[in-house]
Formats: sequence, structure tokens, C-alpha cells
Amino acid sequence: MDDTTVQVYSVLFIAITVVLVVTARYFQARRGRRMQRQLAGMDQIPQWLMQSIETGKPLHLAFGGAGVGGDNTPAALAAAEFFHHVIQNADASDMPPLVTMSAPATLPLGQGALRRAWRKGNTLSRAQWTPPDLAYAGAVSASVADDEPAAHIMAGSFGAELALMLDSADRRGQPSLAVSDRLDGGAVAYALADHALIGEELFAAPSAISTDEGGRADAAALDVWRGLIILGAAVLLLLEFSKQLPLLSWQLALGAAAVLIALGLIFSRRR
Amino acid sequence: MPLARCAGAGAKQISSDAAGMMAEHTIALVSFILTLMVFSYVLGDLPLIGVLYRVAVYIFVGMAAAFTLVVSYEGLILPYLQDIQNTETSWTALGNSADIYIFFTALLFGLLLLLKPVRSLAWLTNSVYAVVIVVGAAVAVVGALSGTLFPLLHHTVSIPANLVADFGALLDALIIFVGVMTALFYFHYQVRATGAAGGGQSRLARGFRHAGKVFIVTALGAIYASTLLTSLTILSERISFLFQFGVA
Amino acid sequence: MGRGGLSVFVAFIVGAIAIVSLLLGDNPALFGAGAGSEELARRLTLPGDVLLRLVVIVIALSVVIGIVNLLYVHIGRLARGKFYSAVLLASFAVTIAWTVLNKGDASLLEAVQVPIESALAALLFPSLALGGARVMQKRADVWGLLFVAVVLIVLLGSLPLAELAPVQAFSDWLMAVPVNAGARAILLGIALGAAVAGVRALLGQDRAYRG
Amino acid sequence: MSEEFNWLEYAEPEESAPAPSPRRGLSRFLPRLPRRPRIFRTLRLSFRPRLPGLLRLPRLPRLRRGAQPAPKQSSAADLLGTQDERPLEELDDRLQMLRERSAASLRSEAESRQALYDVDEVLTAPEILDKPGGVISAAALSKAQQQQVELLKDIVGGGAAQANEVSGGRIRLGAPAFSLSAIPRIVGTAVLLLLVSLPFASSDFSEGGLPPAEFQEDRHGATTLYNLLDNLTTDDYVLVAFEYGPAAAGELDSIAELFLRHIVAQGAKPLIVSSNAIAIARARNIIGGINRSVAFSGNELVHLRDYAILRYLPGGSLGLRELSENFADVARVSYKGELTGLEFESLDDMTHIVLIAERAEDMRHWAEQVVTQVERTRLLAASAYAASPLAQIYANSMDEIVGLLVGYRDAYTYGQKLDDDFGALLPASDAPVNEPVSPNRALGGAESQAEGAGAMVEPSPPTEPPPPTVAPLPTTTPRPTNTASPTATALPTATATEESIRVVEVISPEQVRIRRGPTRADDILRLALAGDLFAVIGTNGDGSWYNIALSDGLEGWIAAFLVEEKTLTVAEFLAGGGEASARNPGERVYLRREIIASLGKNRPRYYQARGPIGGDIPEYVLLRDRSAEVPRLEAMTLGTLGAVVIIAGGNVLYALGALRRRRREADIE
Repeated sequence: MDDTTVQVYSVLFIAITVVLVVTARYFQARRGRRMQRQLAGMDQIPQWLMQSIETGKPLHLAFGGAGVGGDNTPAALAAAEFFHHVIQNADASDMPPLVTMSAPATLPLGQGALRRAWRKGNTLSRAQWTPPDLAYAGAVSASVADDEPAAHIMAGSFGAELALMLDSADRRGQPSLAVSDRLDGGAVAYALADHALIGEELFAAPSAISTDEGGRADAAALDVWRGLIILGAAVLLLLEFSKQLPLLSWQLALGAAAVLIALGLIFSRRR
Repeated sequence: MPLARCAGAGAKQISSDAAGMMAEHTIALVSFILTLMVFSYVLGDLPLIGVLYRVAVYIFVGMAAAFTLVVSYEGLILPYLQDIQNTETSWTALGNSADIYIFFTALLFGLLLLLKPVRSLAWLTNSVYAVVIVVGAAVAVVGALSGTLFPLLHHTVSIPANLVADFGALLDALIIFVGVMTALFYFHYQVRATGAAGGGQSRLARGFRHAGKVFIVTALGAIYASTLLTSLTILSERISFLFQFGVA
Repeated sequence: MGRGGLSVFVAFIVGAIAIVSLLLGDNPALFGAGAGSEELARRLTLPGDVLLRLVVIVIALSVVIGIVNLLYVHIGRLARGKFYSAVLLASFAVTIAWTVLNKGDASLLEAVQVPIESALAALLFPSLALGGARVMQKRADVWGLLFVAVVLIVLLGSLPLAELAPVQAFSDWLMAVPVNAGARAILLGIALGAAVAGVRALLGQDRAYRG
Repeated sequence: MSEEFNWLEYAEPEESAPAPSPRRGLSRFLPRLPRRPRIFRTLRLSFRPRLPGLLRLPRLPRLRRGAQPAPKQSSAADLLGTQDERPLEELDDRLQMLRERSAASLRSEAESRQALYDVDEVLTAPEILDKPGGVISAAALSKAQQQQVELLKDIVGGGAAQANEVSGGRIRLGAPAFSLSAIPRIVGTAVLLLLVSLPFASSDFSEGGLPPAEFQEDRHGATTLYNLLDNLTTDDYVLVAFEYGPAAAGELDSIAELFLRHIVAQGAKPLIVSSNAIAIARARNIIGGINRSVAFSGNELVHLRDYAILRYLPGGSLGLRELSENFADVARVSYKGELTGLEFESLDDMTHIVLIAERAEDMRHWAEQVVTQVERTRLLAASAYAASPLAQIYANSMDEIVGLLVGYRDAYTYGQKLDDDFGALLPASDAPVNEPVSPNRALGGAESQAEGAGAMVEPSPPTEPPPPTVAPLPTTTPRPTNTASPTATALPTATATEESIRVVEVISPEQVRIRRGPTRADDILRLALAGDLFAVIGTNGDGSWYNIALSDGLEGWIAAFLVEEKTLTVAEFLAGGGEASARNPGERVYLRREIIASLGKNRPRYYQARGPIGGDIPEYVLLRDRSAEVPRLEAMTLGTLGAVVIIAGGNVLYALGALRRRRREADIE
């Protein structure tokens, strides 16, 4: 792909996304027919909130290394949105949630989320920065003993160091929900966290916990894109085939379609 | 063009051995003790031993913060200060004088971000923060599109040449294609509402999602194993260090 | 325009400028041939350059925000008699003093930071191995089984033992094909999610701008 | 029920009755606010019956009897394959309710709060907040309420409250005391650590082979990567990106050092950048390590002459974007703020970009922000094992990315290949002289280049074996105590296996230290054991120390009273090693026997250096400390085996438990 092609595609992508994000709000107005599938662990969050309220232990919300201003700005924003809803619901508690991060530029985001959602006074010392990665993981593993959070919700950008945090939380019997926009963190979360979202689900997490239209619109736009991409890729693949195998292309296409459908049917047998 | 042979720059890099040796021994001793302190994590919350780990961690956090600060100052702010004084160069097409404005605007922005918690300034600090966020978002969008989305998709749909000859490669390419598409489909969020009880999907859609999940979980498993191997490599280095120290 | 209004407005305007400049700048080919397109591309690049430079410095400066926060939090804790915060603050102060006094000496880094950080990274190994041993406890279903099986195959495949050659071959295929596909899909998903969330932020539709 | 039980972790009697003391500190003495219980009662009523249909999942083993099941904590297999979909409205309702409750409770306090609410929070002292486990954050109380609290404190028993406060502030040695349930974890960890330690303690535990000396054919582009670096010349600049922090040093330092050594050995100049602040400091230390190993020859690398460390790139991908768009600016200033004098137009002026990535994300950033911006220059990548599955995808998808060396094993292979190339004998005289070494291998300038090339690649006449040569030892050695004359060394040629050489054999029953200089104050280089043989290079003035050759090109000094001097033929000398290394005639060959003794481990190796050590080229490559490589590789093998056993065993246990449980449930039904 040369530069120009990429640029043209990018412009198209952005334009369509803008349209989707804006129009999805109107479509969302007539809701009821569609709904969002449930994400892992979301139904546990109210439970944890209650535990937090009842025991006076804070929730621990972690951004990880998701930094504003850099590549994972969207991840940080999505996490902040997600946390905003959590904090809002934790409002009946006495302990403001503990928000931690290792990217200093995310600090204002965390402070903002706390201040907007937690309307009970000064929360400045509840958003805490620690130097990146292992220092952060170490500090969290130590704070697991210090602050004794009721539960950990880790959404953002984590690497393998997530293992240290989840391990120490696990030792103390503190439940955890983790999602990372990094693959190694995602894998660690899948194995060690009580509940793990996978990759992209980070961006749908806010809409899974709130009634906000905006979040829903995002999820809807993502789904539209997903459909477009899958269809487009299928068409492109067929074109590729037809280039190489002019004679066999349609047979192959049929074969591939048959395989796909068979796969779908086989797997749908389960449960 | 030779790397500048600045007069005397860096010429006294050669370490003085005698003093260096003392220092090396001390370094080794300190690192030995600290390594053991961190390893005490394994024992958990035994009295006294639990303290060792946390002391080491807090030393580490404080030091890492300090280093981050020092390196940011020395490695970034100083060079920038150096650079804006150099009238022959400029960061943008606007010339050197613009550099100075940019630099001091950035300083001002940094200061305002520091004041973000001050409520009465929120209108200003939020606007400054918005600039940081949107520039980051713009970089992220451009990066995600041109660096990940398009190239990966492009590569997924482009099948290797000479497929007829190599059936294995064709099969692999097809599996990858099917895997990517079903796994991408797996994430689908919106489901049809099928009544009061809950949402549902067609059997086909559910099948696709299960197939996709096979690929996702396989990938996660492999990445987990790789992460394990990396940490094992690092552990072997640490243990090698402990033994070397024990010998010496 | 209310209090939130200004920041949303700024976000929208700056976002539009940034995305256009970053996306379209620096490629005259996009605007057809000719001298005019060169000029246009150059002009388009300029605001992006300025913004990038600005934000890069702001981000670098944000370390100061982090440090201030760290000190604020831990001085507060120290006031309540938290011993560990004292350790942290002392370590911070010593490091700063050391680097100021011994310019350019990295031995503190080698003596303290590197061993602790490596040791923490090394600690991940037992954590990951023992955590991996409990996957079936947390996910007692076919997915847990699949996960564990893949972990074991890849681990075995990494062993340099001649007897395991078939496993190695299978593990190589696994890495090259299904893992490749799965990881690619996750990546694509993240890129998609980031792009959509990013566009939304560019539209000024983010809560972070207000409050 | 979907509760999961966890026999490895502490018993935590959660919830049920208001737990023994969930509220610590002052809180115990405060009356609960009326709103709290009410909320709970309502909430729980609305929550309990509606928990989603996850409850029919297989039960997990409950190994610890008698313990109370945790309250509906996390549910295990709620991943999507098995879960039911639920309408959003339902979820929303519950959350909505929660929010409404809290909002209502707040509204009643709204006025009292207002006073604090608008105060600039910076000015509020932090200590009134987050009291350890406090029941109410002080900031949420109005002044009047706070006074009430004070009053209560006095009335209810200030002494007790104070004691509590103190214990809250002191070092708390971990809330849950050490419990027996931690034992499986400790034992498991101990077993793993033991396994990883064994190879360092003894050579009896060498499992598996070493990585190959050549990259396999199917390794994507690793050989190409090597060759690209091997074809560098003195005019080349290579951008080396150190994208790893100290955490990954154990895995990536070796490959980073190899890359640097390879590049400088070719005479090219590495420019080091990083978007990781600490990595810049680390890079200095790695260069320092190289300099220490070549220090005796005076070939230290000098900053801004032989290499440059550029300022660090903040902001992750943003910094990389800056790098690719404004490379001229980045290259202008060093990490200390000095002017480098480097003038480049763009990244395309770099011959190659070398990336050493710790995390998959780094690879992604470089792929997204840099590779897409350069036109000619290619990215040569190495990554940690953890990053490899993803990095491999980028390496495969983008033509601009070459190679991918993964982890420590590939570093070993790379080093092996380097040694083979740089230390290799020239082809035997009857073979065609295909010069395997590019003539520009010499450092620094054209004249030495020609000279070096001439000296090195000159083939011997095919028929006559070359005369035994005498190694010219570096005369520039800075050590003042070194009295060994340059001609004292009798190192054999490869062919002259019958020729005798001076060796010393260690006779001391204890481990013997080989030092950097002939005094006991000198640094220890190696340890040796009884029976180890070393070729003698010379002695010090009074003969109380021998100057001996070590295999990695280093020289060491050993005290004379610990050894016995002998004269052996080369063949005899070699017999101890088992490595038939010096068969090819036609080149000066230096045999150096290395003794690696790590706790009784004795692994001899032979090196064949092409030129005299201290002559310029190979020393950067050859003078590496490789003593830990083999035991580390073996430790990794054993550790992997241990992890496999533990993961497999643990999961089989849990799976069996789950199955048993499911059957029991089926029986009951």
C-alpha cells in the first residue's frame, strides 16, 4: 500500500466513522430491538461496589500505562469513561476509589474522573501516579496490602507485569477484572484475572455499564465497521483468488463458503 | 560526514579502574541484597519477611520516579533548551523564533495541567488538556489506521503467490483468513433482542463466534507461554547473578 | 458557551487541524502533480508539526505532575505515620541528591534500580507458572482447556530436546497460523476500537473535556 | 452456585454477618449512617434473585472443607461462549437504582458538602482524607458532623480509639496472617527456583542441546539481518533503538550488546535512541561494558566519536512520530544536551534502523510511526520472547522489517555466528580463497582499512605450512605491572600440534582466582579449579605471577604458587578440551582455554581469533563475557520443564475436581 492509498482509505474511514458516531445516536433512540451482549464480569461490578460500600474498603481502578497524548490515548479515554461510571455507582461508599496509573499525563484524566463522579469532596490524593511498568506493578502489589481494596478493576494498558498485580490480589482474595489493550497483558489477564475482557472489549466496557447514548453509539459504530471489514475482506480475498486462479476461482469461492458455513454449523452445535 | 569529533567531548569516558573496582563490588553487594529482598515476595506475608519485599518495592518506586524526573530534565528539557538557542535550526518551517514560542507555550501548558485540580481554573485547564488529548487521539487514529488496520488487513487478504504449487501455504493462508474474520466477528456487541428473556443470535452467528474464540484463546495461550519464557529468561539471569556473586 | 463549552470547542478545532495535518500532510502526490501541490502539502504539514512538538514537550513535562502527585500522596501518608512512604520519599531524595552530586554516574541505577526491576520481572515467572496451573480453576470449561493446552504446547515446543521434534513442528505451525490469526484479530479489533474512540474524541464528544 | 473456591489462598470470611471487624480504626465506634443499611437491604433484594444464568456451570473443586463459601464472588466461565445474553435494560435498572440511591443520599447532604466542594482541592490538606479503613471520609462530613465525631471519640473511649489509630498507622505486617494455605504456592515456587538454579550449581543437570550456531532456514530473515549488519562499512550510520527497560535487561542486554559490538567492529557508527528514559542510561552502561572488555588495548569507544546517544523520545508513539518526521532535530543534540554535529536530512540517511523491543507495543509503535515514514531504510528487529507472537506478525506483514531475533536463544546463535565469522580461520590453503570477511572490517579510516585487510586476508601458500608465529601482544597495554615482553608468548600455530608450549596447571585444591593484574588487589576475572590448564603468555617481574591466556581473548594473571608450570605439546594441551578446533593451516591461531567455574562447573571452550587480540577488529566481537551463557540456557530448559509439569499437574487436578463435582450434581438432580 502506498501513502496515497492509505491516506484515501483513512479519510474514508474517518468520514464514515464520523457519520456513524453521529447518526448512531439517533438510531439508538429507538432502542429495544437491539441490545448489547454482556461482557465478562460486568455483572460482578455491582457486587463489588456493595462489598466496597459495606466494608469501607476502596475499589482499585487502574489505568496501567495507558497514556494520554500517545498511541493509547483512546484506550485511556475509554478506561476513564468506564471508571467514571464505576465511580458514580460507588458514590454511596465512604471510601473514594483508588485510581492508579503509570503514565503521568493520564493523571488529570484520573483526577477528572474522580472529581466529576465522586461528589463528596477532595479526591486529589486518590488518583495516584507511579513510575511505569514494574515499579507500578510493585507499588500496586504493595498497596494491595496497604489499602486492601475490595476489588480491582484494571482497564487500560498493561503488560506482563499485570501478573504481579493479579497474583498479589489473588493472594488476598481480592477479586479482579482486567482488560488490556496490549496482547501480553491480555493473555495474562485471561489466565490470572477472575474476569477478563479481551482487547477491543475495553472500548465497549463503558457502554456495558452505563445507559449513556454515546457509549452505545461507539459500540454500534464498531459493529458496523466490523461487518464492513469482514465483507470487504471476503470480497478482496475472492478478487485475489481470481487473479491467481482464474479458472478455479468460483469453485474455490464456493468451497470456501461451504467450509465457512460448515464450520459455523459445527460450532453452533455446541450448546 | 564524520560523527563530530568535538574537542574533548566524552574523552574522559575511560573508567579509572581502581575506584571503579571498589564501586563494582559495592554495586554487586547492594544488588545482591536487593534481589534477595524482592525474592522474599515468594514467602508471602510472613512476619518481617513481608516487610523486606515492600521496602525494596518502595525504594524502587521512589528511585524510579527520581530517575524519570532526572532523565526527563537532562535528556529532554536541557536538549530542547539547547536547541532553541541555536538560531540556525528550527523545529518547524516557521523558523527558530517560533521554537521559542512553542517551548514556552508548552511550559505554560504543563503548568496549567499541574493546576488542573483547581476548580476555578477548570475552563482553562480543561481546554489545555483537551489539546493534549486530541493531538494524542489524532496520532492514535492515524497510527492505528495506517500502521495496524490497513497493513494487517491488506496482508490478511493477500494470498501468497504460486498457490497452486503449494497447497499447504494455501491452506494456511485460508486458515489465517478464516481465523481473523471469525475472531473479529467474535467481538460483535449488538445482539438481537429475542424477547423478554434475553438476546440471541442465529446458530450460524454463534458458530462463527465459537470458531473465532478458538483462535483468540489459542493466541492468548501462546502469548501467555511466550511471556512465561521471557520471565524465565530474566529469572535465569538473576539467578546467574546470584551465583556469580556467591562465588566471588 | 458554558464552562465546558470552551474546552469542547478547543478540542474540536484543534482535533480537526491535527487530524487533517497529520493525515494529509507531507504527501504532495495526494494533491496531484505540480508545484502547487508541493506547497499545499508543506503547508498542511506545518500545524501538525507545531502541535506535535508542543504536545511532546507537554507530555515530557507531565512527569513533573506525576512527581508532584507522588510527593503529595506520600507526604500525606507520611503525616499519618506510614513507614513505607518514608522509605519511598527517602529513596527519591537520595536519588535526586546523588544524581545532582555525581553527574552522569549511573552506578546507583546499576546497583539499585536494575536489580530490583529485574528481580521483579523474574518474580513474574513463578507467578505466571503457578497462575497458569490454576486456569482450570477459574475457567473450568473447554476454553480453559484449550488455553492450557496451547500454553503447554508452546512451552514444550521451545525446549531444545530432540525427542520433542514433532511438538516443536506443531508449535511452530501453531504460532505461524492460528496464533497469528487470533493475535491479528485482537490487534485489528483494538485498532478499530481505538480509531472509533479516537474519532469520537476528535469530535469533542468526550467527557474528559468537561469537568 | 457459581462461587469459586480457591484453596491456595487465604481464607477470607467475607461478608455474611457484619464481619468480625470489617471496619477498622475510628469507624468501629461510629454509628452507621442510617442510609447505608437501607440501601443495602434494598439493593440486595433486587440483586439476588436476578443474578444471571451462570449458575449451572460446573462447580469448582472445593478442597478446603468447612470453609465458608465466598459470597457470590466471581463466576468462572462467564466468557461468552457459555453465557446468556441479557437485555441492557435489566442491567441498567440495577445500576440506575444504585445511582439514584446514592444521588438521593447525597442530595440530603448537598448543602453541608457545598462548603468543601468548591474549595480548591489543592489547598485541602490530604490527611483528613482516606483514613485507614475509615467509615467515612472526613471530607464528606460537615464541620458540625466532625465535631460530633470528635465528641463521640471522647465519649466512647478515646484510649481505645487512639490505640487503634496508632496500629493503623504503624507497619502492618500484612493483614491476613501467614496461613497454611500458602504452602502449595511456596513449595511450587521453591521447586521452580530450585530447578532454575541447578545448572548453575552443577553441570550434571544439562538437559537438552544448545541453540544452533546458525540460524535455521525457516527463521524469518534472521540470517538476512545478520548479513545486513555484516555488510556495514565505515561510512554507515545505524540507528539503534533501545526500547527496553531494566526489567528486560536479562533477556535483551546480550542481543543489544552483540548488535553494538557487531556494528562498531564493522566501523559503522551506532546512534542510540529510545523512547524509554531509563534505557538511555542503560545504553551508557552497555557501552561501558564493551569499553571495559577492550580497555587494555586502548580501543575504547568514545561518545560522539564512535557512537552517539541521542536525547530520549518522550510520549511513546508521539516521540517516534517526531523522530521520523524531524530526524534532523533529534540527531542534533545528544542525551546530555551537547551538540552532536550530526547533520541528517531524514531517517533515510540511516543505513539501517535496529530495533530491540521489549514489548509488542514497541514493535507496533515503530511499525506504525517509523516504518511507514521511511522510504529506503529498513528496520532490523529483535524482540523479547513475550513480544514475539505479535512482533512476528508485523515482521511478516511489512517488507521493510527484517528478521526478528527472539529472546536469549537467538542472541546465543547470533553471538555464535559472530564468533565463527570473526574468529574463524581463513579457508584452508587448498580451498579457493573466497574471502569471507569484507575488507572494510577495520575500524576507523581508509588507510587502516587497507592495511588491516591486507594483513588479515593474506592467504598462506598452499604447500608449505607457515612458520610458527609469535603473537605480538598489545604493547599499548596500560597496565603498569605488565612486564611480560611481547615476544615471551609462544602460542602455537594450528598445524604445529607437536610444538610445545608453556602451560600452567592449577594444583591448588581450592578454587583459584584469575585476576586482571598481578596483584591480589586486582579484579577477579574467572575462577579455576585444580587440573585446569592455561597457556602462559608471560610472567611478572619476580615470577610470582603468570600471565595466562583465557579463551574469550582476555588475559589474566594467576599466582605462581597455586600452579605448576609444564611444557606440553599443543595436542596434549588440546586433549583436555575435546574440541578439535585447530585443524586448518594457514592462519595464526590463538588457542585460549577458558575455564568457567561457576560452583564447580568446568566447561572448557576454545576460541580461534583471527588476528592478534589488541589488533583492532575482532576484539569488539570476541571479548565478551560468555561464562554464564551455557548454564543460563540449561536453566531455561529446566525451568520450562518445571513450568510444564506444574501447569499440567495443577490443571489436571482442577479439571478432575470439576468433573467429579459435576457428576455429583448430576446425581443429585
